[in-house]
Amino acid sequence: MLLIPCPWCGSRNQVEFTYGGDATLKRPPPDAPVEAWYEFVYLRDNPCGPHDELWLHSAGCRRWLKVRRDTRTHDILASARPDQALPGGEP
Amino acid sequence: MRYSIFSLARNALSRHEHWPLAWRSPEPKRSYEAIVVGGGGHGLATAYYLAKEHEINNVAVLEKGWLGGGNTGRNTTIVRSNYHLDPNAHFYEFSLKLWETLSQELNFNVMYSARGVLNLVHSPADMDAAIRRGNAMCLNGIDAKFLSRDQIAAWIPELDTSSSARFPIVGGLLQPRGGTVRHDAVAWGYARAADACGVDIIQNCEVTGIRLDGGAVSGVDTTRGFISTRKLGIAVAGNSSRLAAMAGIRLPIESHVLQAMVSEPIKPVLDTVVTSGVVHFYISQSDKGELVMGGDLDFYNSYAQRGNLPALEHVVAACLALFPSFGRLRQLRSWGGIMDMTMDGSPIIAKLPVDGLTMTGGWCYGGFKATPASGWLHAYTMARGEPHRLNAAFTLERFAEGRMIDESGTGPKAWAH
Amino acid sequence: MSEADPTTIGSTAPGHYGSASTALFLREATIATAWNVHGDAGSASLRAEVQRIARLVLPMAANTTSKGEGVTALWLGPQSWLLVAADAAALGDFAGARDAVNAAGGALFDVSASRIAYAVDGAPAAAIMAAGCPLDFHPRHFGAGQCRQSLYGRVPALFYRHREPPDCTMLVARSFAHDVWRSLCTAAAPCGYTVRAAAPFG
Amino acid sequence: MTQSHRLAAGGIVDRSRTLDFSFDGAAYQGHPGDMLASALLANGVHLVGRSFKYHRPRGIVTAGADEPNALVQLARGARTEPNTRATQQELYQGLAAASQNRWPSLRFDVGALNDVLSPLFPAGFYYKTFMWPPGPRWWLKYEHAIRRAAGLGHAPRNPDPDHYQHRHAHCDVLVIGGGPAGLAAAQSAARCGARVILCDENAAFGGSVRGAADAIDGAPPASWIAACVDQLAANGDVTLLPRTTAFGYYDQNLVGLIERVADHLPEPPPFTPRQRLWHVRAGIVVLASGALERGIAYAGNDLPGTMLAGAAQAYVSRYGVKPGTRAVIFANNDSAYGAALQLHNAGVTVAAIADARPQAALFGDHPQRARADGIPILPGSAIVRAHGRLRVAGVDLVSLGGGAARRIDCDLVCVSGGWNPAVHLYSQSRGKLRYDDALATFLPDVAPQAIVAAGAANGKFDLGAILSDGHAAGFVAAARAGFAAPARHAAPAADAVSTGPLLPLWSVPARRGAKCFVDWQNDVTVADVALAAREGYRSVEHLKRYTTLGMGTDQGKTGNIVGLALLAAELGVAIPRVGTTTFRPPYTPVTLGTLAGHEAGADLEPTRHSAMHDWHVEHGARMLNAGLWKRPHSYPRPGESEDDAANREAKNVRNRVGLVDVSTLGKIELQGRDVAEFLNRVYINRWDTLAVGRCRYGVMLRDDGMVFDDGTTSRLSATHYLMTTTTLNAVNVMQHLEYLLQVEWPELDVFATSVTEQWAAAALSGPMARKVLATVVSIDVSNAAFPFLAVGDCELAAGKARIPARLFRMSYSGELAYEIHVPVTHGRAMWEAVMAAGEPFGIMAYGTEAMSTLRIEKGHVVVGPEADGRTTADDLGMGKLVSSAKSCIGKPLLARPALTSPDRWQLVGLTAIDGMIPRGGKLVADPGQAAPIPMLGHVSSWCWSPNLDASIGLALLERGRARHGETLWAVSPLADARVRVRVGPPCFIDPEGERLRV
Ligand SMILES: Cc1cc2nc3c(=O)[nH]c(=O)nc-3n(C[C@H](O)[C@H](O)[C@H](O)COP(=O)(O)OP(=O)(O)OC[C@H]3O[C@@H](n4cnc5c(N)ncnc54)[C@H](O)[C@@H]3O)c2cc1C
Ligand SMILES: NC(=O)c1ccc[n+]([C@@H]2O[C@H](COP(=O)([O-])OP(=O)(O)OC[C@H]3O[C@@H](n4cnc5c(N)ncnc54)[C@H](O)[C@@H]3O)[C@@H](O)[C@H]2O)c1
Ligand SMILES: Cc1cc2nc3c(=O)[nH]c(=O)nc-3n(C[C@H](O)[C@H](O)[C@H](O)COP(=O)(O)O)c2cc1C
Ligand SMILES: [Zn+2]
Repeated sequence: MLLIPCPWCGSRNQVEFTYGGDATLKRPPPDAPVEAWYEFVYLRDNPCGPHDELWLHSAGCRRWLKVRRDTRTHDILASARPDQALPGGEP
Repeated sequence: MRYSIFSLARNALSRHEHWPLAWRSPEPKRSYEAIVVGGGGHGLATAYYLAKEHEINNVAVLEKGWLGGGNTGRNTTIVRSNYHLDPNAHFYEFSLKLWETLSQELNFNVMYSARGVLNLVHSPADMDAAIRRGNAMCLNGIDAKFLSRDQIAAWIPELDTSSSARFPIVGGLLQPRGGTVRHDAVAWGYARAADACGVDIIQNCEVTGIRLDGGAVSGVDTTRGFISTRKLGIAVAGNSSRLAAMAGIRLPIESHVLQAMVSEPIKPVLDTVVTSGVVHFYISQSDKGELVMGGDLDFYNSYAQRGNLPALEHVVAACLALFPSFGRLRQLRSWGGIMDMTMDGSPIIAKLPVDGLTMTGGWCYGGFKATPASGWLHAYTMARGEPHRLNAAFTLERFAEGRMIDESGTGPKAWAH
Repeated sequence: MSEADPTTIGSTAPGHYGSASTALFLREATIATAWNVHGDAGSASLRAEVQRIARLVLPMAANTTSKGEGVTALWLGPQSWLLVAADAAALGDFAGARDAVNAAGGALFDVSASRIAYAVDGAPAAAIMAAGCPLDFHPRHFGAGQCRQSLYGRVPALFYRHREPPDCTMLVARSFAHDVWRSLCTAAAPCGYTVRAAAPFG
Repeated sequence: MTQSHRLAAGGIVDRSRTLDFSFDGAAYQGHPGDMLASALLANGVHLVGRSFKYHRPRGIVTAGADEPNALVQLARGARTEPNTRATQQELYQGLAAASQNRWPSLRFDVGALNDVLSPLFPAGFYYKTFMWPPGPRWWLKYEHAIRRAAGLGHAPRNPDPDHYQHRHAHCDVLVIGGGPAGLAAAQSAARCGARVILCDENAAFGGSVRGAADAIDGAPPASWIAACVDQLAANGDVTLLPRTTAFGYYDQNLVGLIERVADHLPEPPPFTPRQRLWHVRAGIVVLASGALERGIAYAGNDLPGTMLAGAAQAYVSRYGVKPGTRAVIFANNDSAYGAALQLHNAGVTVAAIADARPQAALFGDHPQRARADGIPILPGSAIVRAHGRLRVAGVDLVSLGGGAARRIDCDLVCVSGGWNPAVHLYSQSRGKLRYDDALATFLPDVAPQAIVAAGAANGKFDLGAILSDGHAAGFVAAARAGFAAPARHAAPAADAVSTGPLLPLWSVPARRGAKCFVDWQNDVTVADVALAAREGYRSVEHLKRYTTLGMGTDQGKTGNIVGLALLAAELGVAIPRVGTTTFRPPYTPVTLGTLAGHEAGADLEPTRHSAMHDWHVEHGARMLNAGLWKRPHSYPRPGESEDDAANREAKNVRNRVGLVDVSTLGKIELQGRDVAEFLNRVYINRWDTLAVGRCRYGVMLRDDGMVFDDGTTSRLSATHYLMTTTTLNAVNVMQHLEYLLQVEWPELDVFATSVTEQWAAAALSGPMARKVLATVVSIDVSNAAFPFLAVGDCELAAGKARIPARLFRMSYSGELAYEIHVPVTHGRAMWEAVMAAGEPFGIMAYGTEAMSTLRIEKGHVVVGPEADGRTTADDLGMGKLVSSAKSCIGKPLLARPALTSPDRWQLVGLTAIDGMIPRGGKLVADPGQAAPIPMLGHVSSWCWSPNLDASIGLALLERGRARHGETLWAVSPLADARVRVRVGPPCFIDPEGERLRV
């Protein structure tokens, strides 16, 4: 059972959180070409290894956070506020 | 040697010392006309139908581990074709038809057990949707029946059909021809049959790179060296994204862990497959006597083939909500598999935007039942360089074009399908 | 009788339930007013405005609380606090306060009726909490004056310790109250518990 | 009946009390402290079951979790339970057990025919046959017979009467296993001040030294154990959990424990859960789970009376039971000599110790002592075959150097093939194992999670070494959890014992056709392993699946390593090359009840009640699920059907007035300078034009352009808005908004909070609505003062009380209507006040069914049936709402070709021409064709309209808007129904909306 370090509340049990998927996606501007939107909405790197992802601390502080987690092992490598970079930058 | 009761009896006399290898373990050749990556059911079936239907026998299946060790060897074995949307209905029905004769086709008993798949319905809204789907099945020529709560109660007395249940059962949609198939037998049966057609099945051979030459496939790098080919088919389930990335392609797929479990073996208590979309649960009893059950994903990207307790506990809670008498049975083993979850919940069986490259994947929870049809259509697409009518809709381009095949209507949230 | 009798375990009427021992006490802690403040913790004008309205300093550290006259402020998140008063007079008129907080760049939501609070006290309190909640209730980790949000069973819950452990108060959304109370009681039944009459929060 | 094999003294059983129990109907006695297995052995009972496949007679093999054979059905009425390990089931007064997988009786089992026919049933035989005649129907028949022969015990048929609990726990150090290593580890970790949890699957701590004769710190182990346990129990930061098995090791050191709270009793005491599941989040884990003994495969090694040597020793020392009278020991290591000595001292004749090792290896202390005690030792020899039918009667011994077999009579065979550390949880933690040649087993190597192994689990088999290993592990663990060691404490000490080396031996060659068992439970033999290898099932995972080796309830605790060693030999590779199969949870099987815990039956999910819930129930409402909520479907009167009730209610709304509980709608308040801009971005329509005191309907899309949710948003003040969402999407919309505000557009000055729980809400609709309302609210509700889409605060009179309320003039029914919101605590008072005020006007409460009828009559779409996740706003006839003046979520991808195609399915209304529109109907042009019949669309919602006296529906239809006026068929093959329907616009009543604006 994952133990997720909320940047605000501290480490908490996975059951307090809701998964939000890939955190590296950049929302295109509204007038971006439809291809850019297609990529944003549908395509994923889906890495086997460190994955930067969003979680909502839904039963806690109700903040979204970024978590870097290894998808091979479920080891949690770092977490950060959404506006902060995870240590070491993008994977 | 053909398998039959006679060969079994003959071999019994010689203490089973003369059974041949079910498949060879050849060294990889330097080049093949076609290569299939992934020695699961889909890859092996692809290779078999390439040889059988399209006379392409110079084929290798490359498997990074042991054949059948992926999702083929770890799923809950349910087969059915009870879909609402036309492309899915036609595709899965084609698959079910292939299952019906597969043991004879492969001369390997895959134990297709047409014991029925019953989807429980728990509310009036649920009932509307189930009947709509059942009607679509009938109009598509697929068997379907609607059972009332009383009929279900009489048939499966262990089910809690009372109105005090948290999600009371109000009826159920039954596909009588649905059922189960012995998972391992599918991998082994296809492997043996493909091997007999001359296909080289190469285990412990991981594909680590795809080489392109002028926008077309020229071969693969593997842990056992470079192997050249001009036709490369990917059938690696949860690893689809990794293989596609080797050819520079991003997919609308995320890999997620799905757990399943078995109880200790008991004498027969459940003669059909029971599923419930509302409590996210499905169960059947294997021929050995274990109750085989599963439910929802763990809901985070994973390649780990292992999950965590919350998802499992919820599966069990759902089980006991439906079957209150199972509380004293015990879980014997639980495990996980890596699902290739697409953004609309339907598969991709198609040419990829690199010449000579195709894939069959994006199976989400449900690719085991697709195995024969997926292999058949993937082989067709590889051999002919174009899709068959039955997989024409399962393209990669459908997302860009807005032609999603979204059975649950969940939208582009891979893990929610 | 081996089964918890469903008609008594889960009753809200004062009295003793479950096994014979009397080490655990449950009651409702009544709330008159609860306002949810949102805003930038760094904003001096927001803090000042809240101080004016609630006569307390908002707790800035995660999982902590602060107290004023008849009002308790609980940290809910980096931009969110809950002001709780047992007496309606402790906090004044909502619309005026909201406008003032809005003017200071924050937000104020009236959630007075949203949550019900249950106070749990007695030696087994931590074990009863641990039956449903994944938090660590050890006094080293969750002391007096601290609060945390988590779950009880599957229901979101806010836990608060007014005093030294074992005391603990749990706030849950009202629509779940019936269910949560019943599961608290079921968890408490093996050790026996006494339901006391409702008393004000604090 | 006397306990024929009970020793006069020794062990941890309480001879002062006897317990009555029965097995297969025969009455026996045992003592407190006994396991069912020890009590059976005390009565001379070895034959306890039949094997899975060949139905061979089987006895008790082990004394613990590794038991493959002694599985019984506990018969306790609804508390019956299959496959219980007799070796771990504590005896209680009145326990009734029965053997399994036999018919008609254990001694005479017809299924044993399988054993005779076994040449036809090698591993995987079923893959090779049962394929004729072709067609699925035949396999179903074969399968029917196969299934009845398979399986072990019987599932209970009645609901489980017990309840189960979960418990979360946190500790610095979790010690798994309370043997000498675990106790020493717990003690040293606790001394450092760490919070410690110590669990052991047994009722008493002490592990394998319970009842043993060795000395710890110069005293009998029992007194050391007692002192240790007392000391730990006195420490407030130590939790001792006996009868508790660590079954699963998950991520970030979450370990699942199962505590058998009441399984040692006939039934749980009042209020007490039967079992409890602990979720322990441990700083670090000390795995002191000991070691499990393994067998050696030889012909007939499964005859009852055959045991692992350590088990025989345990029955003597722990339970004071003599498992036989004349024993032969077969071993390849020193540990079995301990068993031999113990048996000898207990008065069992040890006829011989057949030791596979040469004389030169037998220099250890125990072999020397055995020799001194006059026990015959046969170095370099092995059992080749056991004789007997339902119990071993003798064995044939051979010298491994060659020569003739020699028969020795015996009623007990004790085997030791060596020991395997119980590394299951280490491996589950993702720890790597390494193969140790000297011990011929896999040992813990390195682990990425915080876990250390100690004692026998760490490959230490000498008591002194085990104690110091445990002691040190406790300090190491505490230190890694951040607790400094106090002044050094000495480890508990035991006398050093010298031991000779082990000689790996997995099987003894047998005559062709003789069965040498590797996996007792699943009847996997040495020949099966060879067959798998021969046929190409050469990965250890293929071996497992082809032969079912290790797939039984014991998960191969005794046999797996033998199987993989034999496979290695077949393939001519080293054992580590073959490797182990994957260790998975649970360590021993866990009841489903415990995994579910409190979330059983009606508590599967929590239930949400609105403030008016009790009123609805009191007034005869039939309650239905809506997400987690319960909502009234309708309020049938005595003698009235639900449908009739709903029709009556719907008609009453159109003709008079009705009240419906809409508290479950999601409500989100938004405050801040940028709310209008934010709404512009999340809704398809415009919001910067909404005035204070007004509300507006809005539609949200997902990023892919499909309709996500709809509802109204009101402007309460310049900076304060209230959004409503559908009941089912309330949580999703809130998360979506929070995501956008926190991740995508943090620059927007908007704060959002859910107030669903704050407000109870009711919709009052019908031509009389204003009249009713006017009598209870404090403000002027005339059309002029409070026009359509107005919002305002007011007070509502409920008896003498004045309730603060918020009023909205909006309509879902299409009638003149208001929504009244009051704080939840006043919900019921408000409801009752409005019902009372409405009485003179003929008010009726109405439920969701009438609400649905009313909205279908009006052609309002619902998320689910119409907005089914595949429809765009345009499909639903709301294309015009999509503002061209701005962008919004989902708009960019609407430009994709398939979303603008004229062939899309569009919302239409249907009216039945003859008959009733069938539920879930599909729309076809010609129902008479042969399948597959092309489907043009489907009925999304349908009802009998009591106001139109017609069967109507909404539908999604290909090119629907171009088909108004056409006639199609709505068909339901499931119901054998087909009806002609006329296609038209979706709104059936008052399309201009005059009634709601009056
Ligand atoms: C718990 C669970 C329950 C399920 N239940 C059902 C069910 O009831 N019904 C149903 O229809 N479906 C079910 N499924 C889904 C189904 O199992 C899969 O969709 C299906 O088995 C996929 O088959 P496959 O051959 O594509 O993949 P796999 O069997 O996974 O085969 C892919 C193979 O590719 C290999 N591979 C990967 N990468 C490489 C590489 N780089 N080089 C070489 N080889 C590689 C893998 O080792 C693997 O053996 C379930 C899945 C799981 C996990
Ligand atoms: N002579 C030999 O070769 C040999 C071999 C093995 C063991 N031994 C003896 O065994 C003892 C080893 O001491 P130890 O403390 O390492 O082991 P132990 O066997 O004494 O204690 C381990 C304890 O852990 C329990 N346990 C195992 N898995 C568990 C789980 N998952 N959850 C809960 N409990 C679990 C066991 O029931 C047991 O009580 C010594 O007395 C040693 O002499 C000797
Ligand atoms: C349908 C099915 C039935 C199974 N039955 C058993 C069983 O009876 N006993 C058992 O130990 N494992 C059983 N398993 C689980 C396997 O042992 C194994 O856990 C699973 O195939 C995943 O492989 P892995 O655990 O080696 O990763 C079963 C698996 C499936 C898919
Ligand atoms: Zn948080």
